[in-house]
Amino acid sequence: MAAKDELLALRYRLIPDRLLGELLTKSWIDNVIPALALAVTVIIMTILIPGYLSAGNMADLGRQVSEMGLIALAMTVVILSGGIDLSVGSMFALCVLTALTCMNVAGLPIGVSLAATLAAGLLCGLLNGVLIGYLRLRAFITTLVTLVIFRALYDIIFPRLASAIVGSFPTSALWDLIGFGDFFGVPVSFLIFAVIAIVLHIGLSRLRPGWRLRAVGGARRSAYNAGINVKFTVCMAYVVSGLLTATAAFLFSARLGSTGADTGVGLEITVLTAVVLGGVSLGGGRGSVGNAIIGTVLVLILSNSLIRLSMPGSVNQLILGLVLVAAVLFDRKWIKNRSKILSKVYVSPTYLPLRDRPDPGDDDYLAVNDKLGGVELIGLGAVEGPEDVILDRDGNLYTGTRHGNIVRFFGPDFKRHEVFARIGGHPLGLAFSPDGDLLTCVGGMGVYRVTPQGVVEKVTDETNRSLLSIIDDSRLRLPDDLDIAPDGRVFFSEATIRYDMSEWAVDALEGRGNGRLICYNPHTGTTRTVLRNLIFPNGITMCRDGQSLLFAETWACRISRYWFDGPSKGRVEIFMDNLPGYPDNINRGSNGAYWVALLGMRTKTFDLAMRKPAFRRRMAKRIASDEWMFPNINRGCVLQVSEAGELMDSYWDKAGENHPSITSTCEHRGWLYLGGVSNNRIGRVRIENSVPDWTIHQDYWGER
Amino acid sequence: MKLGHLGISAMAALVATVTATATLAQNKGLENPRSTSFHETLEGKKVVFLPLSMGFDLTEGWAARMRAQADRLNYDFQIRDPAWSTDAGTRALQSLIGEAPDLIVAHNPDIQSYARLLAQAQAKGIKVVQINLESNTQTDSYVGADWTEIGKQAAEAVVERCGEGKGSSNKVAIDTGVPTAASDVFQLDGIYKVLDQHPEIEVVSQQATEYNPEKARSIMETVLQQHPDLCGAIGIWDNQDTGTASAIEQAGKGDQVFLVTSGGGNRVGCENVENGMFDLYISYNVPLQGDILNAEIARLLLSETKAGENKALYFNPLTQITKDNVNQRNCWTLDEIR
Amino acid sequence: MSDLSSWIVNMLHRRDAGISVPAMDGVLKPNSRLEDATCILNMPGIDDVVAAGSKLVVSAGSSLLAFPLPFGGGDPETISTFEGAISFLAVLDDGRYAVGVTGKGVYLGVPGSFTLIELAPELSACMMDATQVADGRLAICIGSLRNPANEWKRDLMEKGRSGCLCLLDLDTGSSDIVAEDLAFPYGVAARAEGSVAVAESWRHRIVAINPASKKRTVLLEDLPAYLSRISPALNGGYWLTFLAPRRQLFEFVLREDGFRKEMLETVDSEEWVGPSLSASTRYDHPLQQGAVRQMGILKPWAPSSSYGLVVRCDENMRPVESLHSRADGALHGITGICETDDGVFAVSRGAGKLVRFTGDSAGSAASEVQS
Amino acid sequence: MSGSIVPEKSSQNFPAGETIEVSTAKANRDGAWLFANLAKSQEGVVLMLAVLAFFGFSLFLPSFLSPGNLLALVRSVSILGILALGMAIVVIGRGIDVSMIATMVVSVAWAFVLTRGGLDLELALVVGGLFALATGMAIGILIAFGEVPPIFATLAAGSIIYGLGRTFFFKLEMQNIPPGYEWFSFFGRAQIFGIPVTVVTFGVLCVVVHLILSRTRFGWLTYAMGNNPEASRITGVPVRPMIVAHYAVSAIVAYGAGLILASSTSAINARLFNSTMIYDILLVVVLGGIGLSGGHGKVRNVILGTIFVGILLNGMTILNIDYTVQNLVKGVVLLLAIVIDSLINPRDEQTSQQGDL
Repeated sequence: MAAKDELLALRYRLIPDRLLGELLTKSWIDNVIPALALAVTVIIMTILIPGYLSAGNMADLGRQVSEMGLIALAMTVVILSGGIDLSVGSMFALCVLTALTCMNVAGLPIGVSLAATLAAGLLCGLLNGVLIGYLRLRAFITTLVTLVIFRALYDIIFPRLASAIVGSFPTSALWDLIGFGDFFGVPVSFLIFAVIAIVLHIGLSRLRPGWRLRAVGGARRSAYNAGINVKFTVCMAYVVSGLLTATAAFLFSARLGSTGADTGVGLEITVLTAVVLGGVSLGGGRGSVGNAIIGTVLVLILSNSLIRLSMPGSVNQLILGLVLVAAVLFDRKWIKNRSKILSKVYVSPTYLPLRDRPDPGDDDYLAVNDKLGGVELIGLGAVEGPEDVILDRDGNLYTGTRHGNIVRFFGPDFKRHEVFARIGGHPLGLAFSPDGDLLTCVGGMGVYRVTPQGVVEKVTDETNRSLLSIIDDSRLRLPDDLDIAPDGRVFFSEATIRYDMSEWAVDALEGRGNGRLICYNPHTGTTRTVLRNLIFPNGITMCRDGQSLLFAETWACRISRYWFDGPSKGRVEIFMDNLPGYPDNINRGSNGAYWVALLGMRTKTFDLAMRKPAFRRRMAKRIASDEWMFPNINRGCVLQVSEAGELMDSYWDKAGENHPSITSTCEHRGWLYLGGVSNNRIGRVRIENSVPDWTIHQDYWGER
Repeated sequence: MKLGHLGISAMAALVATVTATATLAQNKGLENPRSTSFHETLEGKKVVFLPLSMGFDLTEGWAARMRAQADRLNYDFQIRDPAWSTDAGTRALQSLIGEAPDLIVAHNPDIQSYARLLAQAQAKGIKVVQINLESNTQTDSYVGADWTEIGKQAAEAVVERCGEGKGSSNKVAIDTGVPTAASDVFQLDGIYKVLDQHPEIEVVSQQATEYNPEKARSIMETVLQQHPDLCGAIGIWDNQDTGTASAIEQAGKGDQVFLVTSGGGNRVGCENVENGMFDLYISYNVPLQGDILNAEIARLLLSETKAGENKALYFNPLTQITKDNVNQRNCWTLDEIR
Repeated sequence: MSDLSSWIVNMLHRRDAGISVPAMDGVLKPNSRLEDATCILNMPGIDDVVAAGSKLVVSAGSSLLAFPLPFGGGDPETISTFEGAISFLAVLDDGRYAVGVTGKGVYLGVPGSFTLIELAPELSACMMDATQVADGRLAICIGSLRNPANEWKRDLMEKGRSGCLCLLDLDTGSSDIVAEDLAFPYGVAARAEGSVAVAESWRHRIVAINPASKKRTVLLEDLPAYLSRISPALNGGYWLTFLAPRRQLFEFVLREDGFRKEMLETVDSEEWVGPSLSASTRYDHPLQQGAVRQMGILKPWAPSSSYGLVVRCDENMRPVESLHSRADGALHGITGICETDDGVFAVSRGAGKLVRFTGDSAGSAASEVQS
Repeated sequence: MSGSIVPEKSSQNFPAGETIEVSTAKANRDGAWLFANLAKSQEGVVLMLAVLAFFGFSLFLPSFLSPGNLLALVRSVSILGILALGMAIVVIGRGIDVSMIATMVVSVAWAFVLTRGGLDLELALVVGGLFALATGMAIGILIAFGEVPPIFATLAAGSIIYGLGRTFFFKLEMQNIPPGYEWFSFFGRAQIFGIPVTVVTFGVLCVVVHLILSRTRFGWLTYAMGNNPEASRITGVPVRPMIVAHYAVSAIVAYGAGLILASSTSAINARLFNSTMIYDILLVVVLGGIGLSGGHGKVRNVILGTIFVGILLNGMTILNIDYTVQNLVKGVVLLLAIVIDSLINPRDEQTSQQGDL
């Protein structure tokens, strides 16, 4: 049995199951598959074809990529706008014709020829753009017609110029440079392409026009309602497409210096294949320059290699067709099922052994009593989710609510209350700084400060990103409790980096060290993670030595002590272990004691489940989250603990009616105030054997 | 009995020994060093064929012949099939230059597209033979039809039929293939060289069909409706002109319109002559071309000269096939020449 | 892709992915009628109720109590006490009582004079319910041959299939078993054509068993809760009572053999995941996430481990009406019911209460009760 | 004399004849009302253009209105028309099939190859038909169950089918009718009551498809699917099998067209696949007024489109316009048609569907 558990522990320490789920949450995962496909193809080809990766070969590839890639980019832009451009092929032919006519026939300078070519592309694009953007014709049929028209134009003009074109060579060094030249083996045309691609990428992903384009493509109607000029945006997409095609045509003419009757025939299909293969999805909105390039390279490599392997052209066609089908099929199914898979695999429990729960029966301190049975209720129904409670020097009670406010109850009777500050997120941990500012951890937001005048300002909302984490753990997802060191440093816990406030409970199912301890240094203004892989670190409180703090790890049912200063700086040691319940906030109490709130009690069955990760994973996958087994957090309990970590007393709510869950405590002048994250009330109970006028303020900062 | 046996065997032994000694004494001829070097030099060479596309009689025919020789002299013979796409063709050629085989047999889609690349190839020391469709750059060798000649013959035949006072009219239609292809450029030149001497002949239509019979069909249909009295038609290639022919047949003008076409002399073409779809069929005899091609390949592979040093060309003879002389001899099928 | 993922799921888990429990809908649409029923007796341990002539007899612990009928309220009088827990209570055609006493057997007679028909210990350990069949014999449900009656939860968690139906000849005292391998037959009622309807609790269904031919036919299945007893309704139908609800988690744990076995070995039954008669007040009883108190209230639709449900079926065992006490209620774990001219009386063993309500079809008597 | 022939001939050949005639009659009576009525739809626009062109040509081109020419007119486009019928069914069901040409050439060419290989032509033709059917169904399944957008499924399918054929079925793209089966090519050139077989086939097929679309459950469901796939799926239309059926039908139609084509040109050329013919088919369909968004359109739209294209081509032919220029005109006219359509009933941002191309 023990050996078996050892193995289990080992397996869960070694195999990081959670990564799969975390990968799926990334947006770039979409591009991974095409990229992999590309890599595989290259590898296969390198094996099949000797000297495939030779510089010369790559240079050729570069030249071809630069031409077809530009057209692929053109297609991508249009598809992103929610349309499609079948006329690229004919457009391409026309532009080639223009370029060659200028260079070979008219013998114009290269600059002029370029301008002319671009102009031709612009005109064609503009035609499409106006028709589809402003007259709102259907993209498919319209570009189909323009395809026919442009092609007809080409067929009419080309024969008349053909002999003239093939008859003469232009003599322009620059022209030849574009056609054949290279810098250190990198073809000039490829450099041109690279520049354009980068510019376009920035434009699409970082600049307003790109965003508008995606918006229009993703949800035309919403974009329209959001006030985006849809007509203009769509029109521009086609114009850009025209220009890019023209550029490609110019490079092409420079390379071949000639054109055939079939120039650009069927190009639209090849390019479509490439783009879809790259992962640009039809219907618009999804896709990037990267996708387009990957797809292009893939298609080129495939077709080239197939010719190179002296396959019949028909086989070539066959394979490209199959690839296209596979790609689109995959694209569809992926978009459809990604979220499903994610939801199935994200929750990844791990092995968490707990010692047998101490039975309250045999420990007279722990024995179940009903001291909380007669709790006085404050603000019943007026507050929702008071996770933490705290009192100021004047005896006013503060608490955060799930509506995103900090509410102040006026002492001594706490009948009246007001909204002290509006934060926007659910305030959890609360602590007073020596100068009376109220610091709070806000779920999903970060650490905020509220001045006595109720002015809210951000303290910190990010920390240093750890290298090996797939999840971006630089943002604070669920800061939970905080406390302030004598030197003003703020130490706070982030319960988990894998789940948001709304689903914090799911972390219980995982039982992994997803949480961490973070320190904000006001002097340097920096925020640094000091301890990682803590199992739902929750409550924090400063020890009286001013060099260490106590923090609770909820699902591990233990409280540890961490030295952040002094001789044993950096040391972490267990302060209390194997608690009967799940510790939440820890606060100082009178007589040098500490109060530990247990938000729920351990149950043997759940402890057993914690030793069976596979069981929990299946549970998470197969049954509705409402039905998941859960620690009993309908029953709270408060422990009084000595400086040395011995149990001094316990406060139970026998029936669990009056004050179901307890997540925080605050002793003030002989009273113990209770908060509960899922409660609609604040509790207050007299403490026997306490110092009548003890307050946290004097305990922390001494008398004023 | 036994004795007899002995006798026989003894005699047999004797004969054997005698003959043996006799052969020993005989002259065993001389080893021919050229033959051996011929085989040795050719062995393991690499020849690549870059056609317009595989899958039609011409290219298949040449390929068959070339492969046959390659197998005989066991050198490596490969085909790169761009399937009618000039772009794919140029890409293939570009990668070939990188690959550097010993010899490339190029079949140009037009006289320009490959021109530069072929020059590059030769600069890199790859010998280049162009087959049937040449390009602007003259390379080590060109084997194929003399298109100007074909043009002349065709034109003369048509003039013969539709000239002054003959035929339904003097109207002639010309179906070209790809305007920039050698076949067109030079053939048209040939045609007009003749027609210019016969001003009465009126060319009513000259359109490009891109080797596509369906296109040829619709064009000819159109032309026939525009000029019901059309007298002659010159087609550039039999494959496309089946379309032209069927258009004529459908219009019921089979006898009126005199259709001249040219091709590789494939059986299919001959069938069309037999059933009267083609009136004159100028064949440039693919098997023959194949053989000449082979000779050239062998010559170039053997010769010490650098690629592009001296340029040869050979226009193979043409046969005019009509209903009268159509027969097995001047027609071929793939299976025969394999 | 979906096929792929489902294939993976299948590879990872031997059994099918989805676990579902029939929804309470249609006739079983939740209401609070049971919760609102008037409580007429508050007595822990109360288990079964029958109408015997002019008496409404209730069994609680080891004693029988009785109200006079027609029901006039007030406190019941204890009419007799047995040495051992009463496991069932039935009234014969001749007016005699048949009282099952755990560990002993069946006591026959009228209050004051009872005679014991001894039963084999394995039989008498887990008698659940009984009724007299056409040939005068007494059909007794033996919930399980492996676990005693108070260990029903263990029997469920062990996927108990050891229950049986035995016919007791009241004159000779000879008993013979007509049906075996039943999954905890909790309730039994005689049917018109001579067979008996048996509530097979762990299989959430009702089967008709013909004592003569031993032929079984399923009358009603896929119930959303674990059945307890069955008793005839006045208008020819039947009243079904339910012990506890089915939950996805319970079904899941029932499939998870490894976890379940270890739980049975190492954990006290009170802390098990599984159905219970009443909402546990213990701090160490496991919870389901949906049952966490939010803002001080437990939502009525929370996945609680206990539930109160009574269903009336027509003579063909088709449900026609239902009464509920939901997660936020207290009247859970219904184990006994009987319909009389002045209302329907139901026993909530979980709450230790006897309540009275009127069914939709109750006649004139019902309206009197309302007044 | 020629004037009297028009209606009679047209009504005989293609049902659309009446439409034209009637509408022209109306036109004479009350042009304004007619315009108001017709201008509501692209169909009306095209119809008017067609009528205009028809009368324009018959007025200014003496040889236009001769019966022979009119026959040639229809004949020249009837293959296109047949293919367009197949396409129409798919398009109405909110699909598109750009693989028709591939199916057509490959299945027919294969049949010929089989025959040259010794099989009876009849048998070979059956095999070819089965192949066509198989491809159609395969495409349908890919679209219906694989949920691949039709345009891509068929695009890819096209090159797959062609690649298959060229690789495994036949080496030569050009496939003559095997010798010894003259009846086959004869059939293509034959005439029934002086009407070419192709035209007759087109006419018959028009009637059949019309009946299917307007009289059968299959037809009604097709319209339902085209109008609103989701709704029809929810209301229990067997959407997936229907889709498969659609593509099967279009494949078979393509095969038939291929046979007629082959028999009339006495050969089939696989390179048709690389031609722009498929675009022409789409043009005919759209020109006739069958929106690519599916759900509406009738056989008469196909006929209209076909005839219109026919009239244009024929007229231009007589005007002695180059083949290439004719393509240009064709394109421009179609463009005009859809532009006018969009001007008459513009699409609104709020009502336009997302992602329909």
